[in-house]
Amino acid sequence: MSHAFAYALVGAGLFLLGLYALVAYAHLLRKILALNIMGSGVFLVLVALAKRTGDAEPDPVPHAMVITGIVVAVSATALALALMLKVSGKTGQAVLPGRHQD
Amino acid sequence: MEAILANADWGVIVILLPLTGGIVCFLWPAVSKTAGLITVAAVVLAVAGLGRQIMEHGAYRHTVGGWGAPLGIDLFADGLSLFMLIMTALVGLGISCYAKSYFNPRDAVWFWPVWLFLLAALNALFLAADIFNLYVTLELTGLAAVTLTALTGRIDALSSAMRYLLAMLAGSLAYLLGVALLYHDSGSVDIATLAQRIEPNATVWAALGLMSAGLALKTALFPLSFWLPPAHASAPAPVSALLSALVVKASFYILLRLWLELFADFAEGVSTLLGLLGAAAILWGSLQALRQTRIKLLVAYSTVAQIGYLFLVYPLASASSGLAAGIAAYLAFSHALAKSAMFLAAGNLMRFGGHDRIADLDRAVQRLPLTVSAFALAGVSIMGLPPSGGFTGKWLLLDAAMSQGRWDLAAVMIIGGLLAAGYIFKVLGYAFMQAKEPHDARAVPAGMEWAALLLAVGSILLGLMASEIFALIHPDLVANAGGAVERVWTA
Amino acid sequence: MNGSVWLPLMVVASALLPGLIIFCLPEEKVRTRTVLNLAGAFSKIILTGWMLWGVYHGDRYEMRVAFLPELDLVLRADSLSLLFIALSSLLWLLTTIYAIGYLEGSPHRSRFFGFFSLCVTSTSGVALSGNLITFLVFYELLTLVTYPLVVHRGTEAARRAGQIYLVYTISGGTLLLLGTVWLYSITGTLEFRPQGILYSLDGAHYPALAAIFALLIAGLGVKAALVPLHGWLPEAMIAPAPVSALLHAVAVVKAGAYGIVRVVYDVFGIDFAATLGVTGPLAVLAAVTILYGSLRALAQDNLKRRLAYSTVSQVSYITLGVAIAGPVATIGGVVHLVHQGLMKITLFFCAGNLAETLGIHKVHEMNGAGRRMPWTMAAFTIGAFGMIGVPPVAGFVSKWYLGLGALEAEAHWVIFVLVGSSLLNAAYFLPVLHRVWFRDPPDNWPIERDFGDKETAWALLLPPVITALLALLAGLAASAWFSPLEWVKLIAQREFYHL
Amino acid sequence: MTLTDYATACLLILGGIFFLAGTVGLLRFPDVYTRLHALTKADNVGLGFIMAGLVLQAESWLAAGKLLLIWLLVLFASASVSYLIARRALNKGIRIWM
Amino acid sequence: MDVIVVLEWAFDAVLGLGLLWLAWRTLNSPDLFKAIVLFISFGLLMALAWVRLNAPDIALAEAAIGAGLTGALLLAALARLRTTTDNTMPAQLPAGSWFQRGLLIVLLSGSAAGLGYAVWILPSHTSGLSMAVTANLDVSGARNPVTAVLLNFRGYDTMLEMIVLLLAVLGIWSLGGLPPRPERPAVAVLDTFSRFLIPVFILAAAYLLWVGADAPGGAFQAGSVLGAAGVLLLLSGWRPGVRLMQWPLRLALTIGAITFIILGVLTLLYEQQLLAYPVAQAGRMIILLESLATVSIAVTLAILFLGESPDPEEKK
Repeated sequence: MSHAFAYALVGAGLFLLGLYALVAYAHLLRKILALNIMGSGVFLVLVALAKRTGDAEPDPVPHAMVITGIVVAVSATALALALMLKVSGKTGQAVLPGRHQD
Repeated sequence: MEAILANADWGVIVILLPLTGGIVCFLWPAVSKTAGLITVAAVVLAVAGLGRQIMEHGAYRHTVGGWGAPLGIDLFADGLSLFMLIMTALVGLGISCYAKSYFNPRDAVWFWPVWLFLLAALNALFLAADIFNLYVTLELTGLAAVTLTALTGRIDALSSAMRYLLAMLAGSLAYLLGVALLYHDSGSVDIATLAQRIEPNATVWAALGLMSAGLALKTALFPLSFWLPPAHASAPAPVSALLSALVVKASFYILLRLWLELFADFAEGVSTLLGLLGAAAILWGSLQALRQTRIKLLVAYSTVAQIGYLFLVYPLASASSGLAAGIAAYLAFSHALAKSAMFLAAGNLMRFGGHDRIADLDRAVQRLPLTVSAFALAGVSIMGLPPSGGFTGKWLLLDAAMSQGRWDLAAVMIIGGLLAAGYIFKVLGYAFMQAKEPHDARAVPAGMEWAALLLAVGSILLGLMASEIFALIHPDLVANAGGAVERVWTA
Repeated sequence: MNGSVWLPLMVVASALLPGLIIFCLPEEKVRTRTVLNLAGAFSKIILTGWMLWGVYHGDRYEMRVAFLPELDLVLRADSLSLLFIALSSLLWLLTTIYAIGYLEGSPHRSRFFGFFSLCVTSTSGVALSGNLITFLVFYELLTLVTYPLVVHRGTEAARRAGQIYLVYTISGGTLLLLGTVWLYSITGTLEFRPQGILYSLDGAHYPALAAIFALLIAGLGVKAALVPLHGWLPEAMIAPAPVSALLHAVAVVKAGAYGIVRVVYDVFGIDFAATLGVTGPLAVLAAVTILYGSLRALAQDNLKRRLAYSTVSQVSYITLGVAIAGPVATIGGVVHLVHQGLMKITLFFCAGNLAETLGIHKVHEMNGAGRRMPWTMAAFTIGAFGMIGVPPVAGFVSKWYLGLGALEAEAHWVIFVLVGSSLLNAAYFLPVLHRVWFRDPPDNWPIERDFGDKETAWALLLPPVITALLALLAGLAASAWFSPLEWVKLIAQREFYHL
Repeated sequence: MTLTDYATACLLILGGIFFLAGTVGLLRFPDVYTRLHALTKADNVGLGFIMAGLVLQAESWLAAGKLLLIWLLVLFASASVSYLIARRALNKGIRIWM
Repeated sequence: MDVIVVLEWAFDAVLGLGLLWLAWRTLNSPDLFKAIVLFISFGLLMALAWVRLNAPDIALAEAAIGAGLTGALLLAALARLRTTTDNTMPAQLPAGSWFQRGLLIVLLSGSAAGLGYAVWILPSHTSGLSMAVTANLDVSGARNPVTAVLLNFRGYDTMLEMIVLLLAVLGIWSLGGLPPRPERPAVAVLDTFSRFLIPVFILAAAYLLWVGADAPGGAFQAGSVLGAAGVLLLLSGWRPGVRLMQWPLRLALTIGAITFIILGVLTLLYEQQLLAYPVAQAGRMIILLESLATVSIAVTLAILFLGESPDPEEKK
């Protein structure tokens, strides 16, 4: 059942892709999208590797964890979107002012 | 009555109490202030009860749902967790007393429920023995902290809360990916079980890297500290105090715990790296603090520097990890007391003068003596001058560094202390002076002044109680996975 | 036995408690504050007397509290600490009286006297420290509580001076900390013991120990104003006169010198230090400081600055005496701890009186001041003669024993230093005395405050006169049983002949 | 393979062709209205064929009923949504391709 | 058989590459609206992946929450964003210089190699905790293992989860709520559509909830379907009355957490363990918890979508 590994690798790829976009793009909506994609990648790793049970049913514990994770993700996304709208409402731009990365 | 108190399951109660309190505050906003204060006070008592049980019977373990790890989730508290719980309860109580007078009714309605949920999350985090459960508590902590940061609704607060949230989520996801790898490598998310099964291989190394990076981001270890100064500087004063004193300690605690129980044996290279970053944080944070012209930013950068001290224990831990954990916890506690006092004092100064420009403090020494005393006493601890918690912590760290011949680390600590003296006295010096254009001042409620002062006095007294505290975090009480199960004790 | 545990603590508390209460007093409660101050000062004198009596008869007073893991805070009264304590209690009382007069009617007195008391608390702690960590704690505390006194006036100049003061003292404290931790990591103990704690150590540690010695002396040398670490002392002149008096005669500078004595005798042990070869460089450093301070004093027109440079020079006599490493020189150095205190505080009180009463700050304004303020200037003259080393004032006794000690230790070059410094002392004090007594007063003084038929307020006049008389007495009755000299001989016996 | 299996296969392939055509249309048609047309073909007819194919394989009437319900639901939803999209496009002033 | 295996592989490969491609396009497309639409497609493809991984519970949750609700949230946010921001700034503005991005790419490529290797060397066969779950399934009160884990074995996580949801609402409300979405004229078809669909949604939610104990489904899936019904209602112009927005709403938001806490306290008192259900009652307790949690989840999701503060004065 090595396609479990293939999906896990896709998951790792999604995580890194999201991480890249999170850092590389300034627009907040894009950063939020990037976080969601990172999350999906992590979930994919969790669940894909749970399928290494041979012919038996996959390990249900990571499944439960991912359901928990999806709920966290939607809550965080909602809060992040609200904050983004507030920031853009005040500045007229959906980017963070003055990058403090120095 | 005595029997009930002795047998009550205080570990669970310290989680359920603030959860209930938060919901009560949410359902009846009118009583949120009273309910909030009562809850926090009750949590202090419950932590005391838990402390008594741990002192008498050894480490605490509670199998939630009765399943037991690795299938179920365990709650676990040893001396180290207890110490963090005590820190949270006491500092939380001080900040709550301050917040009582600080917030206007509009903000108070939101502050209290969110703060109580944050308290519940922190308590749950310090009691967790399960790396996935830690993820959930981390997320709770992060969301609550971000909400509190944005409470004023001003533009600087909003954008720093936004940045804070993005950093928190990225950190959590990195941590979660690490959890995923560890689980699939060892088949458990229970720390004690993992400790028995874990063997250094590429998967564990990747998990170690991801979890450390995620937690370092959440703890604002340099250079991942970009989000901290704006967030801590723009939040309302009691929130800044909570963030600096408690929230950054939460992720640090997880890292420390994972290190102690899982990674210390094989990851010396990484601990060197963590120590290096800690040293860089001390220097960079202190220099930045010295450059600031506003008190709150100064104090926030000081937090970046002080976090650096916490990470110096990693390279020193090889000789005795129990002692190193004790030093780290002690440093964390003294920083929590001192930094909360400082932020609260800064809040008083802002309330008083309407601004926090250092050069315009305008005779605050005479006009706000308690607040300036609080700032000064807390400053003593931050500078690491005796007698204070900061001094004792720095002494222990220096002693460890010198005994192991780590002159580089010792030098960084010394320089950090000098720079800290520089930025603390920068504020104090101006507090004695008269501003060029004296401006009118607003009254500061006495409760706010006293809350800051008491926390600051606490940071001094902590320095005189080091032996008692080290008895509490004694290696016997700090679990290392193998022996943990034997010392299981449930009510 | 029961009393013996608590006595050292009570000595410290006798200054601490009044200080804490004074902080809480409202500004206008002048009488309560005065009563508290004096009660504290008197009770400290009584407690000190009690301990002196006990120690003289061989009692031990020691108090231990757990502080760090395996390190206690120790307060212990031995003969050396009592010498310092006795000096500080006496001068605290006089300075308090002086400060009450000096600050009458000025703002923020609660804060001033509060920190003043804390300053004395820390000094007592420094004096009574039974190990290096306790010493370190009180030494740093002293830095912190003197800062508000230095910046007391709240001007930009005061803030600058405070900043300079801190840069020096905190760096010094840091070096001391570094040395202490290093020492601890080698020895595992920091107790003060006669003969020191190091003689049994392996020779492999000697280079490290020499480095530690350098660190400790550098840390202490900042407060003791050893060249080149003296820069803060002239700047701190911005502080009010009682503060200067306290800094120069009782607290800060003395704490540094006292620390050097402790480190050389009770941490390293004089014999071991000599073996290690660190006393020679220390003596040279002290000699350089003595000459440099005097030379700089020559060029100062500001009276308090001139006195400050004089302090730089005079305090190093103590270090010099210790570093010469012989019993006689030790007597000369350690007794100078007391003698210099008495003389220098007199001079600062007088300088303060001139400033307060006539508005005089500069040397060139002092013409004829002796006629206007004869008592003050008489006291000043005694102090100045003592500094020069004119018999029978106390300063002569110190220099005499230093000279004898140098001959005994065959360090002949020290004689030249002593002679040279005495000539320089004369060169910067005698012209002042000439102006004061033999020149005509100006038509009007910069400011003149009226005190009726007295030359100045009682509270300002009494302290310098008393300290001048004490300085005279310490010289005249040097061989009496109650003199500082006799007490110091006792100390030297215990150090050198292991009694 | 039985006769029902062959029938299923045929229906599924037919459904697949419709989906393919619909997708090509979605990608290649010139404007939103024509694209909607292509999409609804795929949804309605393509899904219909596939459902029919699956119904033949259903083990019980209940399962077959459920499959039918799904189809009806999708029909209803896609009709409403296509209407909403077209209406919004018209309101925004997107011209019909001629 | 071989054909099937090849087909499976081909399908998995297409799906995996499709996921990566869609993710890349989502993050990279210059138009934000397109990016969101691509993200929703990405979510649907994820649901397909979950099915391929024998995770129907997650597939349901992903389709409803991950793609559906998150997509709705994103689109609503974009609509509001366009009323507040100037559109002159390109949405794609990269942060940092080219050098920094290059460095980042190098770093991430290294991480990708490391991470890939870390995944690759994992043992190809392991059962994780599935044995333990199976062994205890009979006494857990649920026959669907995922439900058993969520509500029983790791019910404590789920309890904290309810607070996470609540905190998101608190966070948005404490910001003073969101600006109202641009008004659109009511549409008759949408109205009818909702009227017809909402009962279907409720029915589906009830079914998912009920079946959750034994088969894929459960509180989160049911809650999200119900929440979607709420979103549909809100989209078609319905607004809860002011009175409904106060106490009843707050109670509905917290009822899931309250139930957890009450059950927690009861089990602590009678079983000495937090959330340790007596075996005989376990099934009933799980159903109770799930139903009330469903209410909270549904209301929370709908409120997150609405985004307006309950207090009329708060609307700044």
